[in-house]
Amino acid sequence: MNSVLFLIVIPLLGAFLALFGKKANRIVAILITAFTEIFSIMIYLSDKLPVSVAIGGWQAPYGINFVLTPLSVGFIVLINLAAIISLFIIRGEKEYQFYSTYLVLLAAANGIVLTGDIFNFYIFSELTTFAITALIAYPRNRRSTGAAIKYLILASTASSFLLIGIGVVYKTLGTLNIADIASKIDLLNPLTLELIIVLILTGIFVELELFPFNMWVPKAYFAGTASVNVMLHGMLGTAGAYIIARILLTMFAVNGSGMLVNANIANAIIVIAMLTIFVSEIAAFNEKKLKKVLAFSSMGQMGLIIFGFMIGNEQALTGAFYMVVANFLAKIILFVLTGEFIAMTGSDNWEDMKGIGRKHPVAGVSFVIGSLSLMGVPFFAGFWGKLAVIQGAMSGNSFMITGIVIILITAVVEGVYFLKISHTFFLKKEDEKEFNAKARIHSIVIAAALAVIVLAIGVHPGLIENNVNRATNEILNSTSNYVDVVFPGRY
Amino acid sequence: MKNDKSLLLNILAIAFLAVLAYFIYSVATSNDIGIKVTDNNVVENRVAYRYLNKNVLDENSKYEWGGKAEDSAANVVTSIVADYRLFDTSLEVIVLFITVMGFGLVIPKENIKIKESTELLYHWTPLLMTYMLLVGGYMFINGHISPGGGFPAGAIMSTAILVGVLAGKQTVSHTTLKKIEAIAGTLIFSIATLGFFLKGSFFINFLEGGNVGDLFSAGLIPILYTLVAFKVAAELSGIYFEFYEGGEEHDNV
Amino acid sequence: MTMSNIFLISSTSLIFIGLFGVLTRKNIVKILLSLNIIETGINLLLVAFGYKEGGKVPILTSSDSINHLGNMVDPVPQALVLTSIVIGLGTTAFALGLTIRYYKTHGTLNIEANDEEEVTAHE
Amino acid sequence: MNIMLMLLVVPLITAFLTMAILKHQKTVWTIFLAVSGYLSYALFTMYGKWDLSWSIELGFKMFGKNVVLSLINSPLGWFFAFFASLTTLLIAMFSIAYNDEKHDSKTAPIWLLLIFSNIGIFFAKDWLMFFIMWEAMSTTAYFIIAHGKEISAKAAKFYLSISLIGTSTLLLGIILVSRLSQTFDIGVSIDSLVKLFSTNYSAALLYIGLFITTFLIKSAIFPFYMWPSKAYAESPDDFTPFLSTVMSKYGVYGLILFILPILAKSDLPMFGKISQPAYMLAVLGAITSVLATILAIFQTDMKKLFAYSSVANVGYIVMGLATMSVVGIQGALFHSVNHMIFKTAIFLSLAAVIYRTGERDMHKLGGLVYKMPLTFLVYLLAIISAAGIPPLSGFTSKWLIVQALMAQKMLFVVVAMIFASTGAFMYLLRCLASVFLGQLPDKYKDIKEAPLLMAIPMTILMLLTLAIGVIPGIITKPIDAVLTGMGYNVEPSSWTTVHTALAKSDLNLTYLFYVFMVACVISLIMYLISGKQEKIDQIDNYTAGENPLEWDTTPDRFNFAYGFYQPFKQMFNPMLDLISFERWMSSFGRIVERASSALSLLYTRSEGAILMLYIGIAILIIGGMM
Repeated sequence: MNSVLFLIVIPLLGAFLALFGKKANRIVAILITAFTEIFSIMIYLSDKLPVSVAIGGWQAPYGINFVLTPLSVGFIVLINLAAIISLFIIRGEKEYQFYSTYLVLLAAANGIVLTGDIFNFYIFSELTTFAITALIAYPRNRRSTGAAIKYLILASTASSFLLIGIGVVYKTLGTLNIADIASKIDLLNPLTLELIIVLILTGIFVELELFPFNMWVPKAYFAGTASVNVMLHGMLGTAGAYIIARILLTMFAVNGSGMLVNANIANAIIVIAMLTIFVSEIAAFNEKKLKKVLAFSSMGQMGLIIFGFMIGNEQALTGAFYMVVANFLAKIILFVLTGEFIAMTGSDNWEDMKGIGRKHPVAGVSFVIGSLSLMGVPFFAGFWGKLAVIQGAMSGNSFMITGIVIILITAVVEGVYFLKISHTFFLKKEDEKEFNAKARIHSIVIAAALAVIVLAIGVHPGLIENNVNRATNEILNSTSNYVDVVFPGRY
Repeated sequence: MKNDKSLLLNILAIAFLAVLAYFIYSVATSNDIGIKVTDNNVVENRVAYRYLNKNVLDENSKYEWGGKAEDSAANVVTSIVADYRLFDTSLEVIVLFITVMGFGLVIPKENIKIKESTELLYHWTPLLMTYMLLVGGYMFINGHISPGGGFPAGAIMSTAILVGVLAGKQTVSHTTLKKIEAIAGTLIFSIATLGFFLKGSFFINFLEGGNVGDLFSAGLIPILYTLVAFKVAAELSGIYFEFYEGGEEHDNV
Repeated sequence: MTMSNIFLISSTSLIFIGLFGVLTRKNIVKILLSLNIIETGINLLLVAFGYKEGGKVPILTSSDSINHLGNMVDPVPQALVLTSIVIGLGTTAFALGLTIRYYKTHGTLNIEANDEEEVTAHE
Repeated sequence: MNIMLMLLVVPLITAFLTMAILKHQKTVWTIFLAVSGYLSYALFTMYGKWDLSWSIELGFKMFGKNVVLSLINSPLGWFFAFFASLTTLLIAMFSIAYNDEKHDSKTAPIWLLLIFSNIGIFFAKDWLMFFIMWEAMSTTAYFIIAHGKEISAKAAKFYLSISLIGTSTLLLGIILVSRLSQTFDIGVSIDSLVKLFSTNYSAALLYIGLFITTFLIKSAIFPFYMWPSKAYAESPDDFTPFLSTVMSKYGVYGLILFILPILAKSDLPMFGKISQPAYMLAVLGAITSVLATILAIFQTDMKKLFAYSSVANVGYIVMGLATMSVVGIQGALFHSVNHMIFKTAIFLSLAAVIYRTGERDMHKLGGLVYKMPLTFLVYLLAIISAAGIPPLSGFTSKWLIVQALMAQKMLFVVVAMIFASTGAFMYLLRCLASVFLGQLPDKYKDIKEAPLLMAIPMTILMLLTLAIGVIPGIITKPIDAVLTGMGYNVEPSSWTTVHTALAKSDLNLTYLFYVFMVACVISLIMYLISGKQEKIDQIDNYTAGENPLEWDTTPDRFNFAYGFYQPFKQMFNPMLDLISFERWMSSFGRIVERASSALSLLYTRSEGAILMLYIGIAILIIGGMM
């Protein structure tokens, strides 16, 4: 399984070669991404999982290792899928910097999921930060420059906390390996442990788009082009969901049971998740810029996912993983279509997008399907996640019950704005002018295909049941499924 | 910058720092059981101890000065950076690569004329440059024995080129730098991949190690450091060229 | 007060100063300077974490040094700092490049400048 | 293939099929007619086969076992489903004619989805199926009400927000109840809630309160009585009857399915002869019907008027249910069907008027009896039924409900019911007088009678209401099955006589029919021997020859229909303002909007990004140290 490093090395080699590619860059990027996607699917389907890969021949915890479990490879498959979609919807990005940066982002997103070393994780997360900053800044206008520098400052400040946290971990436990830390976490002094958790969480919450760490999100989504939006959501966001599962629920888990080791912090995170859901859905309600609406909704979904993860029982975890998949698919549909719609109307404002659904009914219906899935309406993938998370939260403490009420209240707000927007596409166009640009068939096909998947999972949740159950099981028994994989025979 | 000093923000900042400070204080003075952050280091419990003893592969192995070891770099920091955790280091290269590329992407392209340098500077620069390049070269070649290594070496070499730029000497062209950068980067990762085909593992030090303390020891480390040094030098020099190279704004502004 | 504590306190102070500056300054360049101060503080902190009273440099200079490996300071934080320095350099370079662009597009270095005044759909 | 499954699959597949051929509007609506015909036929054959069921196991675990979705053919569900599909069939025929180039709403595929969820709701055996279909119904209805029009979208937004509140409470209720019983089965959950009532009264009350809220919202019972006036008025004209007659019954169905058995079986504190929660429900029904009647009287838009009328009628039904007696439930079920029939007739005749004139404001119409006599006749018989005058169907059911209320000695509720019934005359007559009687405006000189395809369903409905009025057994016999299914002991009802709650008040409707026919003949003779009328211009009559345009106003203002019940309006206005739920809703909406703008601004400016980061860290630190 050492060949898994190709997932990192090939994109990076591509990034160097892109300096010289002129017109071929896009094709090369697509080929590389197709390779990583197929390769990761092959790993996922092979029966060699779970396995720990020592890089450079040095065994963990002394060398850096990659841990391939059903969970991590499953996320890799999703991330690469988003990556390949983002390449297909590129519109007019020609310069080599774009492709080079994209390939670095691809490698970093893969690495952030696969790595089993916390410092290596820090480097990968810094790499994603820089890559995302460069991609946001790519249009180089007022909007994107402002968004990029503000994101960079915020992310750097936060990641310095992460670095301090890593330093403290090394100082106290003398190791940097995630599995090693997980198995030694009980030895720590409670307050020192809290210090470590606070420092590391600060570092990762910024990328997780959680309130109040997420001031950059709407700006970044608004400034980025459609393909960058898909990357931000599909690659960074999905990797973020994995990070919670790995860092919070494996590294800081009590006896590998998927419960955060410090119950007070767990409650604080639930409060933060609730705040995120509430703030983002309320903020999206009156927002006129479609991309910002989707950005707010992304934050809200992330809050919901983290809420599910923090509850910690099997039901809620299953729900959270369903939510990850559903949010991943549905939001990509919306971002792909939003890019097309903005290009067609030349306006960011959804109120100007009347008549698109009448002109392109397939696109309009796909958008409706995506938004219904995000709302958690039955027959769409999001429903099962939401149902299971709420069901799981019922058996929790009072924080979690409050969380349910907040989820249900915001569901109303979310439903109103999403359906309001969806319906706008089906209104009659006021002026008889033609649209500025034509919708591209392949974008609509991608959106429609994803919509069909969303529908299929919604009607028959058993389609991904096995995968989700594997993931849930891995989190719930992380000692045998993660630590034992890295250090066979330690327990 | 009218409102550069906002009282409210200052108060909030101090309040936050006070919370943080109190938190750190209570962490430091906590009396609960368990390992505390303020405890003294016990090096034997750490991964570092195995690095120092160079017995990661075989716990009972011992090595001697001038003898063979699993990693024969005399500088233990180097052996960590460029061997045990080589993967991190190669990613560092990518960090530099992407930030410099991002810099080149966002920097406005304007024609900035450099002031004519004085005669003295113009003529003495080559001497200075040669000296600096020599120091840089020494550093990356000896990175595994003494303090130094690819990154500082690259920085010194790029300073040499900067001096050249300031003196008005066009030593290398921007395209050449780009090529060096790409070739060095490709080579680093090709060597990493070569390890997979030779020994079945990426980023493996597959060359015969040599003896601890020798110049020709530590296997791939000097080679990798050389590549890193060239890449860093090319990238950092690229930054200076981005400033002074005029040209068209990119077409999709 | 031991050397170790002096290192820890001074590095924490540096970090605090940086954190204060990042929040209270409006000028992007000043914010970046504050970030660099944090950066330096962290590097010092990491090295201090590996510090040992009377420790030696972790470089094997002679056959004698192999017998005193236990006296050496922890080399891992130093390796980490090496990486952290490079990342800090990258951040600074990239952010300064963005700042130059920011000045061109916004006409100011104030971080509070509105990003959306010239609303142009670029897609 | 299982017939229960077919009921779901046929509308679903045709929905997707019709989406593909949406351009051929007539074909689409013909398919729609065929599907509703098939459903009606299939449901008809299912009568009596109470062991039909269908279930599917999904690969999704809850409570430790895989989730099962199941359908079952129960008498109660059948009763609602059958009459709903019959109504749909008639509306579908009307729709073929109605949806021409000018009135093209393009909603047929979504409507088919709505019918799909409709069947699912009525036959659901477990809560999950019920919820899935319920939410599908809510969202699909939004798209039909909005149907691509800006003004409708605003009304639909109002509907949507209140309806989503309903689904949220339903979801919460379902999760709580199924956690209690560790399964989603509805029957089991009734038992476990009955048990909970004996152990923890307030918790049980909260649980059923959540369900009741949902059902009240969907049936537009006080305090949620406001949304129909907006949603009904702006939805497509041929959809309004479905919305008003079928969709307002979901809540009623839910109450009968879940709330009544619990209230009947639990040991609850009593208030008079019935339990407190049931009395509360009755009072809500009473308030609804009184308020809605008052509001209906003041509407100038005829669709809004009948929207409130629908609300009032559902109020009667809830009152009947709340008596918890056999006669009351019988009356409620009977009135549900009656309401479906006469309200469909009314809305269809109004749709025919709108189809021909394009006008919804009553004071701009008038005298249409001369141009559209059949439509007038349908409307006339329908409102007679609605007003509860024998021998038409509405009388019987109202009679049953009043009897049941009297028998339970619910005095306040009876008074409210009679007040509302009387008030109903006022608004029914207002519309009759303004739209069909009076003088025909000049611009409508050339309009024609409704087309044949519209006339057929309208005539059928007219005959149905007459037939049910004379032979109530058509409805009471299935109701017997329903009541038996619910565990009540009932004697088989006869075809023409209804048994009521009070002694010696049994009613043979054949005699009543004869009496009514005699009265009709007499009034016909009186009409024939009365003198001829003289026609003068309407405006001259009201303004004494002045030209209203000279005073900057329009002639409409002086139509007698404009301020029809002005004095009453002044009387009730202060009260109506006070309890206007709509105002609360919109002020709440404004608050949300303001909060939204503020938050959005925070994110746009974002100079506080670092500050927020620090606040977040502080939350983590303080939260951890607590």
